[in-house]
Amino acid sequence: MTNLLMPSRRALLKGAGAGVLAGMLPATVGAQAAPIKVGFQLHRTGIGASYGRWYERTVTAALKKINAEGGIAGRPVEILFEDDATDPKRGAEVVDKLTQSDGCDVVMGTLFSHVVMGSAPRAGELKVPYLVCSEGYHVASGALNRWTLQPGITDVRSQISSMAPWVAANLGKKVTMFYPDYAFGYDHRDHFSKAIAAQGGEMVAMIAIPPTETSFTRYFAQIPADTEVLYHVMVGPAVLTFVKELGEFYGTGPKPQLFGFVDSLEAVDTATPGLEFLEGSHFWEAHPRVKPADAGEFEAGYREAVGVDDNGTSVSDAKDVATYSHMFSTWETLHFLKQAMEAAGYTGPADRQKLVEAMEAITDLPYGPERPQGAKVFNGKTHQVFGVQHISQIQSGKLVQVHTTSMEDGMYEDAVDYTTMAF
Amino acid sequence: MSFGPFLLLALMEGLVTAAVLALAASGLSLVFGVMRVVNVAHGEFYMLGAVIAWFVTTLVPGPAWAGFLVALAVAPVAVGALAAAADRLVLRRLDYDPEATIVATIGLLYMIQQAALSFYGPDARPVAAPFDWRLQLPWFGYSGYKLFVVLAAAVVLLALWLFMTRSKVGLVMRATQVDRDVAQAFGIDVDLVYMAVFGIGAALAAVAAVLIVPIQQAHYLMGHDPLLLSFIVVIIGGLGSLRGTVVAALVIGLSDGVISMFFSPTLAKILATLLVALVLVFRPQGLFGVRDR
Amino acid sequence: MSGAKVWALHLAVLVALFAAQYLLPPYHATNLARVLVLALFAMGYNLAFGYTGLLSLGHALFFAGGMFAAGLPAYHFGFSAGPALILSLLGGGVLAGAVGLFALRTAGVSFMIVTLMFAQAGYLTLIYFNAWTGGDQGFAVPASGRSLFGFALSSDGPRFAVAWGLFALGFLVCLALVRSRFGRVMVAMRENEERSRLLGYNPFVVKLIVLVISGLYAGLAGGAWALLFGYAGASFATIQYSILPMLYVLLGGAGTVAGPVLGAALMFWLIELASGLTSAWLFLVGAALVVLVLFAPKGILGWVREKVWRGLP
Amino acid sequence: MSLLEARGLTRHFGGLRAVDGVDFDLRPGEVQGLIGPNGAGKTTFVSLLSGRIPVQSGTIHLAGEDITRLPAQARVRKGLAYTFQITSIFPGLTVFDNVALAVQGGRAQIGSWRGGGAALEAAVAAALGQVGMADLAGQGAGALSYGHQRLLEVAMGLALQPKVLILDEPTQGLAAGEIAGFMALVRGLVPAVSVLLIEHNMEVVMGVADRITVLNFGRVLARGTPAQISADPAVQEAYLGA
Repeated sequence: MTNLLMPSRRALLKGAGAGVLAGMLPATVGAQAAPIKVGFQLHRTGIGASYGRWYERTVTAALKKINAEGGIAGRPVEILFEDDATDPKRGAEVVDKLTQSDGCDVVMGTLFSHVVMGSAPRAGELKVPYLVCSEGYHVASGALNRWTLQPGITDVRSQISSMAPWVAANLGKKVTMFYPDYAFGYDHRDHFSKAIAAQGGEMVAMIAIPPTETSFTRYFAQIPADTEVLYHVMVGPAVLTFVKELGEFYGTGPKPQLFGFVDSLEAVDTATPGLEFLEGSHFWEAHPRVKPADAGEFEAGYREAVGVDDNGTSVSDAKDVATYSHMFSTWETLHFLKQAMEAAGYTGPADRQKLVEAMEAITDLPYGPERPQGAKVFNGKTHQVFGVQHISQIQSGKLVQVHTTSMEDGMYEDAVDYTTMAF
Repeated sequence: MSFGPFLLLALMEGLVTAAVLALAASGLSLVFGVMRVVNVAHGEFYMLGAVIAWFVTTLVPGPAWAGFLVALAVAPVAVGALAAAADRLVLRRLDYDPEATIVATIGLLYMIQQAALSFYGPDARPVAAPFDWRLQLPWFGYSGYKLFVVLAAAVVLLALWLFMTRSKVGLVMRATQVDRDVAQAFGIDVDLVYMAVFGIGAALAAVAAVLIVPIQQAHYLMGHDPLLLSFIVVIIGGLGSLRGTVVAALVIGLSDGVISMFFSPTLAKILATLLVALVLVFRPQGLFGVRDR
Repeated sequence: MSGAKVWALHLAVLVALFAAQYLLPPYHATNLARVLVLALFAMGYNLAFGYTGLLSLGHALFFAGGMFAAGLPAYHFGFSAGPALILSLLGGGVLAGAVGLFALRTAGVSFMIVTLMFAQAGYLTLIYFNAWTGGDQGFAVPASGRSLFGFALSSDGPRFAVAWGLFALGFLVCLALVRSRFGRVMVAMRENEERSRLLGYNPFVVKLIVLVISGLYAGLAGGAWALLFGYAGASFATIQYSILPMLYVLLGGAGTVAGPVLGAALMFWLIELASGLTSAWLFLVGAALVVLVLFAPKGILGWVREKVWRGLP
Repeated sequence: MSLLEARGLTRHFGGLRAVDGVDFDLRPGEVQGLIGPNGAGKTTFVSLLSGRIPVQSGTIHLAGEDITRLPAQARVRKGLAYTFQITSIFPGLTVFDNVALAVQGGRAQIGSWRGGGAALEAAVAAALGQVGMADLAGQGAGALSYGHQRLLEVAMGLALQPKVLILDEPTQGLAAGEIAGFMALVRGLVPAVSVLLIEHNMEVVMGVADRITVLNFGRVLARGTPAQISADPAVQEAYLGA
């Protein structure tokens, strides 16, 4: 809970940056070195605000870590947050403001795909690297430009493709899909249908729910009786209603297997009354919210830095559930930026093109403290990163990881080669 | 699912939608009917009611119904007081000028939304229903609380109707609605009536929210849809006609439910929206309104 | 009020706006281009609402109609900016005419709700045909569509010039229109519709013409937005974009020629200022609106007209 | 021959026969009075003539042309003008603009698209001159005195340059001195314009009308010269009975 009229975070973090400069940095960072400014396009208000809060928290932790380890190429790093109200029009204005008015070297952080789509053209015009944390298939599909990259999170197309084999093998082959009637849903609609068909399965119904819908029961009657798997990817504030109503609808009677994307439950406690219906059902997770027994060696350090406990809730408030499967992308993106800037010998805005070229040259991204979600491969042609995915089952109200995909499950042929485009 | 149960489900859903619409619109019907001002912040009063319900049910120990009852008492009082203060401090000074009121209530909307975001946060949070009961039919299950909402809507609207027609305060309000100047000439303190109407209208929105929030979630942006839908219901019903509001809610709710049986969801929404628009086009005074001049 | 003085004053406003691009830092010059396009939209709204008394909540439909009428052919069929802009003009005008044919059978709050519902249906239609429109995510307009007479609209100079040019055109047409014989009839509709009928005017026809003109403005503004800023999306068809021009007009002064641009600029830089001061910027903007309206309930130029210069058009 | 002719004009509201088969003729160049007790159907009758209310049955002809189904604004353009009983002006506009609206909207459609021009200004000045308000052109109409607003209403009727002018209770609320001037004004209009005058003030009617039609219960009770009407026992009974 923030104070109603607290000073803006941008002001605060500038202050914090100064503190870091004064006290915490190793001697290699000269006090005279001008900081690298990273503009962060933040969903602080609007429909994406739940995610925005955790994005801010995670990237701030990453910033602290990077500065404590000497910054980027010996220069301290500063992040300037600017609210885009989760609106594409304001998004473009924010890219403009961060770049032109605040003098940021790069802009990063956007989640919602319509904001990405609205902002990317402006980033291209300003020729500023724009690193999105959105998981949309808009980057690798070729819809954007040379300046827009997604180096911190695997896109939905890849996530979905890697789920299909497991779903077909373990849950069933006749799938009914509920998806929101907007871009995030379309990625699922288009790519899961193909992926499940490749496994010998089929979609028996695809039901698109219009935005702003608050009640869903009436649509459940459209679920065909021979459905084996109910695939749901709803997002937004009405998600809980969706799941609760599904539970009321099926009740104690026979029901299909449920498979969902955890996007439905990001920032939501899986033990919430009314969600008992989800017990035993499966979810995609990019980064398991509840720390698995076989978690990698860097998992604990990441959780501590961000302030998240082993259940994926805030250490200061056990009711405050993280958007765990998405927020790591801001951490990894900032580290990716550091790696690329150091490789490019980046000194200032004049080197922005060199910076993008350096990013495009990166391929292997091994597991490490800078990549707590796991090892990744970056495709410089499509500007998209690829990593492993997880499937978790709700057991006793908790998400328990039951399967991890291979990187190859999520690969698909390139749809674009940005490196051939002009800057 | 075969047609019969399908239709039954659609009708039940339509009835619940109608109850939600009628509840959300009741306060606006009062405010719009008596004061003839467009209160853009009405949906935010609704949202505040839901958010207060969350705080109250979280704080009050004991069974779910205890917190629910406390919320049902606290939320309308708090929200009503806030609205009355807004009337006194802002709207009265604008002399309820229709255009200035729109700008002022847009300002209020921003302020309330930001306050909710700052103090309550951006997450959607569930409020437990006062009781946990599920109706299991042979074909599908249904929430017992949803059916309770239909009943509650009937009770609230009946109470409002009795209040407006049988009580002295209600009479004074109706007199003011018919003719402000004449009411003033008869010694009615019109300023006080307006403040009371604005406060009661907001309190009704809060009551509606407390009743509805267990089947939805409390979220700081949740006021947007109820505002639009309430306006539509109130206008279709005919300004200031409580009976019209109820009928309009039923018409919109049931047609929404039944249309959603036959088309894909988004297409169904498009058709339902156009249908409602055309009702107004061919009956501009609403279902139960009197044509102005 | 002498006509020459009025024209001189409004031309001076245009010159000042043009000069501002050289005086402002680049970031704010771009913002001014945004404000000018939004002001074009708001001027159209003002013709319907401020002058003729048509309180519409459906103008987002006309704006988005223009945006997609320009954007879709540019995206799918490689249209360049010139034809696309003409299509946006048509898109806004045709939609406004179609909506008007139905909605103008109603008046007052019913008109408000009917236009709102048509716009809502339009928004859902954009979502429904997402295979073409991209739905809420929309699409980036390709460079080929952002070229006008060989100039790339993605660069600052041509973008500002086009934004200013379209605004200036709309501004002067608006001034000429409201001072014309038809402008007098528009105000007559707002002031007393029944009387104007008994003076030989057909209110339905007059209001339909005004709504179409208003739709032309909104459509052109929507098309200009898509081409100048490179993006078209369904979020521009939401109710928010019907309320914005109303807010601009009410803040600047309903029924004044320069009110919309003043209101749009004020609102834009108010948000800009507030979001720089606090993360709770929305609260500050809300409070500022309340204070502004208490100080000038008829908008800023409405206040000027009341207290300073009665003849302000 | 008659300039304005109604045959079997009928309008019922539910069970109320507001106008019930009225035949009516207005001759060129005459001032005809229309009187009757309250509720006799006078206002409904002229509303049918002017087109404000649709006709249920019967016909209306203006200068031989059937205008029964024409909307009000089209009748105005054909030369049938109506001034309101309750003052109905454009309070937010100047006196000049009020009259200019009539000038450019009426039968002659005077004025350029730019909304000004010498012809328009001359026509406005002429209409205002006729009612003696030439010096008030620049004033806001909403700020005028009640009497001036009534006269403005008449000026707007005149500015339409009608063939037939229907004046609905024009002297209501006027001071005695103003009434005398008004009577002179009406007499001065003929024979260029034919006038149908609905009036409560008997002195005015008797003073200016060439002929008088009396309505009662939606039907024509009597018709004749002022002298004939004042001597008619049926009329006396209707007024006394009412």
